[in-house]
Amino acid sequence: MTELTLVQAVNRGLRVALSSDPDVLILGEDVGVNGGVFRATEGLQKEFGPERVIDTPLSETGIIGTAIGMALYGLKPVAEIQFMDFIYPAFDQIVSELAKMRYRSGGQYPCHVVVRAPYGGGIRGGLYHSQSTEAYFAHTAGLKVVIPSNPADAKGLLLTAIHDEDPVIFLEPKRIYRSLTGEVADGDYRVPFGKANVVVEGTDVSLFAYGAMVPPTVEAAQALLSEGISAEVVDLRTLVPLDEKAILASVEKTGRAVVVHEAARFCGFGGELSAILAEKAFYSLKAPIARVTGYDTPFPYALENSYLPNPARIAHAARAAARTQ
Amino acid sequence: MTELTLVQAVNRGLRVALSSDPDVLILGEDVGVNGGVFRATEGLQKEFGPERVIDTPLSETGIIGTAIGMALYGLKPVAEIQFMDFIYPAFDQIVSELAKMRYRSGGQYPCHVVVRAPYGGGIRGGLYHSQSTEAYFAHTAGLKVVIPSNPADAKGLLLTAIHDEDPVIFLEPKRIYRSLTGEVADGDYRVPFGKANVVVEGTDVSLFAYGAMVPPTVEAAQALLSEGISAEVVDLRTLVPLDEKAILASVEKTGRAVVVHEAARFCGFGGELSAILAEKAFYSLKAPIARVTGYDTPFPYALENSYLPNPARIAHAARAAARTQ
Amino acid sequence: MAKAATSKTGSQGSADSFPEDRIVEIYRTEVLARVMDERCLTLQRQGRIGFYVPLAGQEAAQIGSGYALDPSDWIFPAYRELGLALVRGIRAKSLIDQFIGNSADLTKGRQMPNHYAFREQRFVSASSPIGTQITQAVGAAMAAKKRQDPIVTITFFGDGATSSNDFHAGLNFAGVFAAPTIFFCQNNGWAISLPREKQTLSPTLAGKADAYGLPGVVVDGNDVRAVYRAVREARARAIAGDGPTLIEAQVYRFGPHSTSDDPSRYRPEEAVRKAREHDPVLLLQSELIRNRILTKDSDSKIWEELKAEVARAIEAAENTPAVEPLSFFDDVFAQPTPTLEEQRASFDQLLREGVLRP
Amino acid sequence: MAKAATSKTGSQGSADSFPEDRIVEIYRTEVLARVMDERCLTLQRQGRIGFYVPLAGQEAAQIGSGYALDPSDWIFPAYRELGLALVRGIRAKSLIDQFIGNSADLTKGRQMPNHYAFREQRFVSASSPIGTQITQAVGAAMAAKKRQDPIVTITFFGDGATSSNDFHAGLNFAGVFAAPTIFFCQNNGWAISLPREKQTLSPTLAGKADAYGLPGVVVDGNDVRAVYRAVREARARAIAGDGPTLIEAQVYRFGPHSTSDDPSRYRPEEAVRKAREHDPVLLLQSELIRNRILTKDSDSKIWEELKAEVARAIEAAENTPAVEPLSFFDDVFAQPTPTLEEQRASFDQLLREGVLRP
Ligand SMILES: Cc1ncc(C[n+]2csc(CCOP(=O)(O)OP(=O)(O)O)c2C)c(N)n1
Ligand SMILES: Cc1ncc(C[n+]2csc(CCOP(=O)(O)OP(=O)(O)O)c2C)c(N)n1
Ligand SMILES: [Mg+2]
Ligand SMILES: [Mg+2]
Repeated sequence: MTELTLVQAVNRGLRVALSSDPDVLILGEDVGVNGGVFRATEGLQKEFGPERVIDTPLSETGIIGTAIGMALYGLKPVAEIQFMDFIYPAFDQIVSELAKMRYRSGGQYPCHVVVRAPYGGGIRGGLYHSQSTEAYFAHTAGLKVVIPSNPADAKGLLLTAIHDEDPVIFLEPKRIYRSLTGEVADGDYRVPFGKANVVVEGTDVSLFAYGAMVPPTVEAAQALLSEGISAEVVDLRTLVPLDEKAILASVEKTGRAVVVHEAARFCGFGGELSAILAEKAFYSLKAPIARVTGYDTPFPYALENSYLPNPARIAHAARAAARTQ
Repeated sequence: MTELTLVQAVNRGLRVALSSDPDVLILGEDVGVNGGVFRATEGLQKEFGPERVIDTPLSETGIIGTAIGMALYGLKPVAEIQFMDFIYPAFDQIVSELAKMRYRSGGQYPCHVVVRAPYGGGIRGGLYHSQSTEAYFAHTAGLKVVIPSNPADAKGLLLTAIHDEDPVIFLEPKRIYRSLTGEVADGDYRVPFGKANVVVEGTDVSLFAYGAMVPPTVEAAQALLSEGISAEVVDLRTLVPLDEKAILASVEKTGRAVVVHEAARFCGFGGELSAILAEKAFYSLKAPIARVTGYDTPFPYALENSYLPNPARIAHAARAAARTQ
Repeated sequence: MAKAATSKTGSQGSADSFPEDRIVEIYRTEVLARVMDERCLTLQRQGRIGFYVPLAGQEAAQIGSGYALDPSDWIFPAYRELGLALVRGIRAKSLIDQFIGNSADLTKGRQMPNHYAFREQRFVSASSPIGTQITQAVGAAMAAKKRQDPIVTITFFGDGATSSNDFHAGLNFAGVFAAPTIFFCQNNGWAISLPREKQTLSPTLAGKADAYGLPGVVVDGNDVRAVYRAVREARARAIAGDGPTLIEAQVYRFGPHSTSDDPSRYRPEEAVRKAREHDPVLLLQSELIRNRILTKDSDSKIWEELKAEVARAIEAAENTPAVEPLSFFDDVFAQPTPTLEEQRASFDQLLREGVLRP
Repeated sequence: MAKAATSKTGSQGSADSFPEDRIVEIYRTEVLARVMDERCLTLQRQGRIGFYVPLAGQEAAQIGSGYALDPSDWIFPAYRELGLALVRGIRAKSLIDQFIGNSADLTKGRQMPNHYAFREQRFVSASSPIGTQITQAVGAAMAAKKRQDPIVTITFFGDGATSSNDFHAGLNFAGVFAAPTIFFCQNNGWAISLPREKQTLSPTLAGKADAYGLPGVVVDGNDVRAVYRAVREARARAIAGDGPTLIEAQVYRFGPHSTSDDPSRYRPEEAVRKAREHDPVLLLQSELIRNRILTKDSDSKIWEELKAEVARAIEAAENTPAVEPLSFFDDVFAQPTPTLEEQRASFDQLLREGVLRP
């Protein structure tokens, strides 16, 4: 066990994978000599060489297109997109090719690429270094979507991703890359996909969150406790596959749900969660389902703290739900 | 008034716009000499010349990027993407640039481009000539998303789109391009954005649909009527802006909702509708909210009729909702 | 520019000579492609298949390059590469199974006609979006190089695809990483209705290779030997570690873009007539007859034989059962997610309750 | 290749001569850029602005091209074009307002520093995604041409951006439509940590113009006159209807990529020291002193004056009120949708109830 930040845990995960499997390689912009703009790949090129930790030209189209070719050939490429905001030049390769390759070839061509990208706000990044567009990917059949919220999960989910058989969009909450640390087991271990984590148990209201929204949601739950409201916090961990069972179990217990994400609300992932609950937990619900999310504007710079959900907003919504009989 | 197909109505709408406003122009692949692969731009290059109806090289990046530049300069470009499935090479320009231009420039640079694209299944188009990914665009702050379901709306909404001040993603249901006709007024007229259309009034259950899903939903309502179930059919017309008022009014009346779309279910537009209802019509709801949608697979070829919602599936879900007390 | 590029090519690469001993086999393959093309256009008109993309005019380009490859090389095709599939030994029946989308179709009825995938023959899954295979071919080549496998990847695309994002990224990456890839552009003069001259101002497409520091070669795509040699040279260079080559095979698309297209809207029949004077299949036919390698009779026999073979393949494919009604839920992931399992079960129940018919 | 391209250029275009009478003004602008650059790096280190992208080393390239333009020409910048903004008459205070994101910032506190938009000065809104401005500049040029406005558009981008999708599409469209556009590539040797040699195998970036049938020119970006002339020539050609030009100005990025970057991780200080021997600002300074246009004293006065000017601008910008707390809801659309109005109202209520602080 070592006390690590989230980005260090990612780095360790990559290192374990590179060490144990010669088919694993990393490619992206500035991932080699520079060690990644967030240092996620620090030291890896030195250790594993420029053939396995590849600095590419400035083209996300090229990064994902070539990663797909490598995967078809049998390697296990881990592609880094410098910021999630810059994934769009590769969107065609991701949604038209990567997501559909196994399906369209009748299962002949599995195509296992891990696409890592830091996502989310809170680092004064403005419109183009802050976005959370996980809903685009969650809506795309054929992609798995993973968002860890702490160092131990980051490493364990990343190792699961790298050894999975399907394409994985692995989104890293850059806001908490360094702002918190946690105990991380050494060596190889796996956190399974499709298993949510009940971070705080509670009985009055269920709060659903993932990635960088987990810490403020836990904080909100703690504040609520002092008011006598027992909130349960469920960290989804993987949006696809989704742990519907855990979600339904929580709401069957509490009867009230608040969905938290920093992405814009309209057509965001929260809509899907609400819809699942409104269909399958209908008879358990005692209050309207609330969403605490980013607003339906592009991501602002100076006022990013107003844009982002925080413990106060989350607690406010949870309180309203909990007080509804 | 003239009896027209939907694609003819689009053609007439474009013609009216080109005739009445010299700033309007059309660009895209095969839109000129060939008149568009669906004939939506038939005859327009002949009438308005190759400077106003422009055949471009094969690059959606180039089509939308240059259209944005034209719009910044003050023109009103209408860009055609040959199939919605091929919009992704332009996704970066659409979500990073078009959607955010007004906002990021503090209102200095409005950027009014209309992006037309045929969407949806039912023409034996397989994975890449069938998709409905309206949710990607509806989730992107700064874009309006319009989907007509009949010839009269197609023309009237298109003219509203071309004279709007914001970027509009205008999705045309190719499956019903020619399969139905309707009376279409001559000349210029506008169907406003943000006003849903109650196509069938009813009291027992609300069916929400748009685009090519409206006809099968109406058919389902008719079938239900013969069983004594009175279904209301609401055609949303524009997903952004959304006519929340009409949606809530309908469910407040019926207490039951079924959302229909052909896009994949997970994180689709239906999730947003469910979420709005689960939050704001919670106390009116008498039954779980059902979604009748495409499945969470890529779009198949041979079995597309199994994939697509049809009157039987819609009626089945509506019946279950209506029978719930 | 193209000249410079061509000379660059000439100076390198140790190509083997054309396999004259296999010329009849090569010709047969071209004829088989032509016969299938004609039959498939008919099948589509009769509603027996839903769609078809013809290749007439591009047989020598495809078959010449196909013969220049090693069976271990990987092919990243577009949607028009039926001739190439035949070189790889893929049977007419397999192709028609795919056109129909029946239970023997290796793409399991999921893709439109012409969007094949034949893993065993290293013929990678084709998709509709233009150009996307180009970067993929580069990535596979980088992978092969990493594993020190002595193979190349080759990717096929059209003149229109040179405007795609993946063309730009693919050639650039291939250059920077010295990937053993061959970029084979079939310039058939048209991207649906857009003529080559309006696709780009560049005098040749091969000349675009310069922008990536790569050699580019123009070849007469109606000359099966010239195509063969160009690909052999490019392959030798790639295998030697000298990196990729862009080949522009100049051909002409005789037929419509696809069965959904009506070329009379944008090009005069006259242009097609002129191009047909250089019909690659007929050129080889008359050469073989002129050189007494074939007689008119033996040639006719070839055509008859292959027509009969195709007719049998069609019959067999049409008698193959349809795909299994629930199969469209498979292969989204290696293992279905709970969400997919639930959707499959609910669909199955709708079938069993008679709400839906398969 | 670059040579051939350059000669193409030489043969066309009637460029006016460099405005020697404005050389001190030009120098002052370079100095102002340098002074601001240094101050802003400090402001960022002190936490008074959140981020900064320095331009040191690129002053002559930006200011030389800026002077070659007409005020009616449209500029499509990337994020490093502070020098260019100064040529357009944008005040230091306006730039610092944007860096702070205060209520006088024309981008209303929505964008990161350096992502300006100055409509009045035809300085179009910059974004972070690399290359996207390139196709936009082409579209605007097509629009100007359609309206028969005698202007050009010019777009600025880096060596890294030549690998972007928009570079490929933009140059190709500009060629096909003879758009009056100038593609101005500031090759500063680096795309963050990737050196120019690993960005592409092409011997020059200007040479990439060939792939689109366009002229390409390499200029010494430290020579303000050479830059001026290249842009004047390209402008004359564009205005004459002869279409676009790609200019590669060879410069060196002296500082970090941005304040988030640590260049010691990927390049030796030695390389920077050598490059600094060709510092464009110091080159012009010593020339002007050598030629007695300035004295050491009058030069020092210029630096002092401009430092004072920048100090005043910073003070004024820091005393400008913050953006209005609800303003981030504006300008999503021309008119807010009901959804946005509701969100704005609910946010306002959270503020008024004290749940949130502004
Ligand atoms: C990204 C994308 N845009 C548009 C299309 C529609 N489309 C299909 S084929 C085609 C023309 C392709 O021309 P070319 O590359 O020359 O190949 P050819 O069909 O001539 O073999 C177009 C525009 C597409 N399939 N993909
Ligand atoms: C599409 C995209 N990918 C990645 C980035 C991250 N990034 C910011 S600047 C930069 C390098 C740009 O290099 P260059 O074009 O040479 O311009 P320079 O910064 O040297 O002026 C990168 C990779 C980005 N902004 N956009
Ligand atoms: Mg072609
Ligand atoms: Mg650079």
